[in-house]
Amino acid sequence: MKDSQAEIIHKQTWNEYILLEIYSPRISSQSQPGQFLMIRINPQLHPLLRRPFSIHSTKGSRIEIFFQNSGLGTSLLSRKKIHDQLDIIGPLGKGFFLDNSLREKEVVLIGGGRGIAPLFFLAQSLRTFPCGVKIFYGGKTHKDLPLKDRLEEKRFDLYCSTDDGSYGYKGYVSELFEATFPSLNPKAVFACGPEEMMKKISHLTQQQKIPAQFSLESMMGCGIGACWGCVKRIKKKGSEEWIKICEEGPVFRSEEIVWS
Amino acid sequence: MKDSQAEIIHKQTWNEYILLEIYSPRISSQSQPGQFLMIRINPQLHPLLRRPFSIHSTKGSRIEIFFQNSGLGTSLLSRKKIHDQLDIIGPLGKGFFLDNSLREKEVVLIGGGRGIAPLFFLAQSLRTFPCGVKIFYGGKTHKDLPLKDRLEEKRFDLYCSTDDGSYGYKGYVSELFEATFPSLNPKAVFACGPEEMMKKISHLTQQQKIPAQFSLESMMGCGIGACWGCVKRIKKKGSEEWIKICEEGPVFRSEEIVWS
Amino acid sequence: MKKDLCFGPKKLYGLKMADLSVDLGFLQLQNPVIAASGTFGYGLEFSPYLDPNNLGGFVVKGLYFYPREGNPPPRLGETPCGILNSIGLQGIGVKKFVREILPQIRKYQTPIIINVCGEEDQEYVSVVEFLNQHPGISAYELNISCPNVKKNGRCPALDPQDTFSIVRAVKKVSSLPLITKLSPNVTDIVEIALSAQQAGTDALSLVNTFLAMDVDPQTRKPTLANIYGGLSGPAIKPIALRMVHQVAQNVGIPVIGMGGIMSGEDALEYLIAGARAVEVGTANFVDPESTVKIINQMKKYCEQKGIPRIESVVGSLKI
Amino acid sequence: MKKDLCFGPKKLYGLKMADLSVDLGFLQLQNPVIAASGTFGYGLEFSPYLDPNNLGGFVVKGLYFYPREGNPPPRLGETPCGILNSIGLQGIGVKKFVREILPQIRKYQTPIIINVCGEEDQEYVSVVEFLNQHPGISAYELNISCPNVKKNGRCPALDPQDTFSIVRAVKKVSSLPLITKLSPNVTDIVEIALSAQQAGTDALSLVNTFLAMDVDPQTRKPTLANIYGGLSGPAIKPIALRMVHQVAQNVGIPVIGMGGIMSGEDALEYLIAGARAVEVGTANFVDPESTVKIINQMKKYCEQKGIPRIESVVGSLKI
Ligand SMILES: Cc1cc2nc3c(=O)[nH]c(=O)nc-3n(C[C@H](O)[C@H](O)[C@H](O)COP(=O)(O)OP(=O)(O)OC[C@H]3O[C@@H](n4cnc5c(N)ncnc54)[C@H](O)[C@@H]3O)c2cc1C
Ligand SMILES: Cc1cc2nc3c(=O)[nH]c(=O)nc-3n(C[C@H](O)[C@H](O)[C@H](O)COP(=O)(O)OP(=O)(O)OC[C@H]3O[C@@H](n4cnc5c(N)ncnc54)[C@H](O)[C@@H]3O)c2cc1C
Ligand SMILES: Cc1cc2nc3c(=O)[nH]c(=O)nc-3n(C[C@H](O)[C@H](O)[C@H](O)COP(=O)(O)O)c2cc1C
Ligand SMILES: Cc1cc2nc3c(=O)[nH]c(=O)nc-3n(C[C@H](O)[C@H](O)[C@H](O)COP(=O)(O)O)c2cc1C
Ligand code: FES
Ligand code: FES
Repeated sequence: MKDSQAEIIHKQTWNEYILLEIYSPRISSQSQPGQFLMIRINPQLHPLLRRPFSIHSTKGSRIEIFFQNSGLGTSLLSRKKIHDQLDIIGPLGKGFFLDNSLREKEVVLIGGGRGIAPLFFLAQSLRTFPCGVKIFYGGKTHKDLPLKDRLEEKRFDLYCSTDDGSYGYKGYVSELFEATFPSLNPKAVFACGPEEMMKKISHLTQQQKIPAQFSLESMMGCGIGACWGCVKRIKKKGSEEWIKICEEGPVFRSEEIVWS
Repeated sequence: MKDSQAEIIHKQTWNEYILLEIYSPRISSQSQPGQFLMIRINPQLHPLLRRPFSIHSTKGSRIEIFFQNSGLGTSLLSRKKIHDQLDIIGPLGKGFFLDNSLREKEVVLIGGGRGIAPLFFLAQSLRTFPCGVKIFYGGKTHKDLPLKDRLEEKRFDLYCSTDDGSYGYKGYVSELFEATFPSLNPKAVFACGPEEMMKKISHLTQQQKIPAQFSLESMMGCGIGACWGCVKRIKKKGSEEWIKICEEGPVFRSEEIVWS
Repeated sequence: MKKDLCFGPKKLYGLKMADLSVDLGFLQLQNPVIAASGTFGYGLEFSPYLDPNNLGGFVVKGLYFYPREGNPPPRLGETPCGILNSIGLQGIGVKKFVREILPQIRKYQTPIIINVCGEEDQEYVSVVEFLNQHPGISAYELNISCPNVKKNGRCPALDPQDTFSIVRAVKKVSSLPLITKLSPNVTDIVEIALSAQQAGTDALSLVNTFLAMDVDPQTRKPTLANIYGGLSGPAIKPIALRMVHQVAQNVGIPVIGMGGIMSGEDALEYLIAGARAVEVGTANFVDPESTVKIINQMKKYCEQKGIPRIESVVGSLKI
Repeated sequence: MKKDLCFGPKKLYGLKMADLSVDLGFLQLQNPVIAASGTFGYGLEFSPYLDPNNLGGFVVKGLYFYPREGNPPPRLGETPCGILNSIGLQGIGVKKFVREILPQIRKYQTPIIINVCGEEDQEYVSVVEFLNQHPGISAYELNISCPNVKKNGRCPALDPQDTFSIVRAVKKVSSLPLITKLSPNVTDIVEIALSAQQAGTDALSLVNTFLAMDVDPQTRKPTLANIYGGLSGPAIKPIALRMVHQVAQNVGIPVIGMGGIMSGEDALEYLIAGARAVEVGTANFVDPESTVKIINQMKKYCEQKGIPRIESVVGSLKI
């Protein structure tokens, strides 16, 4: 499904991180945490492909995306202004799997850098599930934690780390999680971020026999299962296959993912 | 010479016609009527080439361009806003040839459609030359004469035509010129517009033995004489050659031009 | 640059609906726009965005006899006005296709064309022999031009002899019309086209992707795990259009043109250059509604220009 | 898409200036960036925008023995991320060049390379024999690959034999190093490259433009009066880069890469793929300061990555 003229309603910028609030009652009402959108940056032919962005939140007839300016497409998107219109396909993919066994239990969400994007939507949903939600949020430096205040405002239990120690724990967020883990005893872990970070968390949670889900990234051509470009190695009934993450993901369970 | 951050100071729009006032003391001080600029529309790679525009006027530290939205480049340019910056090369080419024998004489300027662009700068220069300036201005319909009011305000003798008769003389501006000609007795004619129009005026003025100059258009790759893309058939010392109009034009005398 | 702006809304008084149908001889298409192989999935993926019944036809993703793993990722890269892919024809194989997909797409009125692949001549023949038995297919498109399967992009379409022998072998067993899909990675596309014609193909489609590569200077790694891949999209249009023009002037069978078609105007350029129909590939990723928009833009073009039948546009280049 | 953004200002403490010089064996360049033939005029046109002494070198517009009219206009068209040209090598001929231009450009410290053209093998030989007598030239670039001169883009670089014979003939008379410029319009670029190497060329440059066409659907006319022309610019970069990689892996002489280089990162991609130097063409039209900007961007890249000598980047593709 497509909204070819979804209007930007609000915009917030922290250095290279941008939060856009977009008017789209349809997408807002149909979205699940973990699903994503394919956004056409401009009608010219360069850049050509749409860019994938997680749904960061839904509120009423609006949705939000949160992204990092990290190349041509995101830099053009970051220059959009309020009232500009976007051409959006979505919601796409399958979201996080929420299991009734999690009700009233403690869960942990771990976001590295822009990987926090899908977790905010998830956190809000889990809270009303209800679950007890703890959020781990890591970045290179304190400037890479722009959503810290927002998460605190919403009164989520927040654990921050920075690689350089400029805010919170000094080190990787996976290390902070590992260090904090004994005192948490979560029933499930949900993570999104750099591949190395997710891989570490996957090992850790598998050791501890805690179910974990990861939102994967891959270069996407279409987002709708037609190009077979976005594959990751996934275990299916015992055997490994290249699976399209736009269609069967982007969220997969720890035990399904063959980390490279 | 290049101004890579020339700021748009003012903008005026009439349907598909746009007037931009741009801050560039350097270009303003160096420009002659009939010269042109090569403007890079945006830093992306599509559209790739710069687009040529005549200098419409200079005022103090500012210049103006006047253009018609007629394709991808001009449509993107027409969406620029005040304070946006343009990357401009110029002034380029040779302007109109102003001869002392014209002082205190009557001259006629004929502009068809967007061809009026370079003639406004010329008209203002000629007035202080001084010359008596009559301007013929033709378009398809009254909407194609957006500069009519401005030219009247500046108190130029103005003769308008429209193909459909919705304003002024009904017919081509070359016909209006032909019909009016006997009462004018100009010492020189300067014209810019569609090739067919210029060709007719060239024949007419040659019959009447009146010197005429034309500002030609051609697809331009570089604007600086390096690509040899912009050639027109020009008579040079008796023989015909493909001459680069960006370098030796865009203005040529009637007797030099081999009309196709 | 031509502008899609020309297709803006205009009141059209007294103009009849343009007839967009084109006749390939062996197949009548309601309009010249076919979704290209590998960019339209198995024909089901686009149903949230358009009704496949409105298309001239669609070609399913390349099918080998056996299922295929495809290449490791990254399989995609973006280049200026183009995309680079090395999917490597990952696919479900012909048996699963007939079992799971064909029954679902057979219901469409629009012609279904199967993109036939093989490691060796024999595999192409097996695919066709197997599919011959299953109704619901309108034609085969013989993919002898995929640059993503063998090393350095080798494929039969690079050589006139190889082309002749595979086309001949498949034509012999095929119970359906055969379209042979050519590679642009050749010195003389006309020579290959004539070989395929001589071997009995019913039509030609061109072009497949250009063998290409991209490098990330930050990591010094190729963008694609496979190093080389196929370039498609608007970047290649001028080269593909030249090849279609050359081939159409030299063969006596219908030519289906493709490469970088993003708009009705692009599609019309191919028709004017001599193609009887077009395929639309990469555009489906950029906008899943592309094919339908292109058809509508072609219709508007005909109506605005007072062209009653689009077939009259074919080969009408003014020189 | 890689970003030029990476080249943003960064304080560089304690880093020595990177050494950008590259050695072609027969010629030492102060940096790897050469302005490409046909896009840099005769070397004088750009002096308002840059100092040619800062370049690695420049190649003048293709020279025939006799002056040439060139093709009728329109000679240029713009396509997605590319331009199409059919200049047809309009030029002043070698005698007028030596009389009027060479004395003016000889003063530059930077190597001047002459792009040598001919209708027949004999004309190439005549150009070289004539120029041999005039000091101030560093090398010849043998243009056997212009698609805009003969019908359907024919040129010697499409055939290994033709390539061999012309390179051999010119090499025999040349008193300067010889760079042979290859065409991308071939099935197997390595075969042609090996032919030229065997015939004795000192280096290879690739690619020249791709034979292409464009049509205006409104008028149904080709964009170029000549119908076909040469495609250049960012659109072709992925194909050209692949060819440079293939050739560099298979020959024992230096390769100069080109096609769509717009930024320092683009140039680095060619070096990483195996080119020892690059030529920059179309970018000169888009921004006359391109070559100098590209050199500065390459310098910054080396400094930021701590690469003391750019030669170490050549062929460093990580596979
Ligand atoms: C399912 C999914 C959800 C995502 N959600 C978010 C999000 O919420 N916030 C956020 O900041 N980022 C998100 N990303 C990443 C985001 O899509 C890329 O950062 C963006 O596409 C980069 O585009 P660019 O033009 O700025 O960068 P480029 O200059 O094009 O490239 C920079 C990097 O981005 C990658 N990239 C480029 N195009 C794509 C594409 N079409 N698909 C995937 N990767 C691409 C390239 O491989 C390259 O490594 C998500 C990615 C996926 C797959
Ligand atoms: C010396 C000169 C001065 C000009 N001055 C003015 C002016 O003051 N006001 C004005 O409205 N127009 C002027 N033009 C015409 C203007 O440059 C074109 O209208 C503009 O380039 C079209 O670009 P586009 O992208 O909008 O159109 P496109 O969609 O690219 O093409 C539309 C038409 O414009 C032509 N065109 C495209 N690019 C170029 C180019 N680089 N050079 C020349 N023609 C091109 C094409 O041949 C095509 O026919 C001038 C042209 C020249 C050569
Ligand atoms: C991701 C992708 C997958 C493709 N898969 C196939 C295929 O399976 N069989 C085939 O014949 N062509 C395949 N192609 C080539 C297209 O059908 C088409 O020939 C090419 O992309 C040029 O058209 P375009 O520029 O409109 O995309 C593929 C192209 C892309 C981009
Ligand atoms: C307008 C134009 C003129 C050219 N003239 C020549 C020429 O005279 N001799 C030559 O060898 N190559 C010529 N070329 C090809 C370029 O030198 C270069 O090989 C090609 O454009 C690819 O590089 P680019 O993409 O950086 O432009 C010309 C290219 C253009 C665009
Ligand atoms: S992005 Fe195209 S199949 Fe997933
Ligand atoms: S525009 Fe390049 S020479 Fe005139």
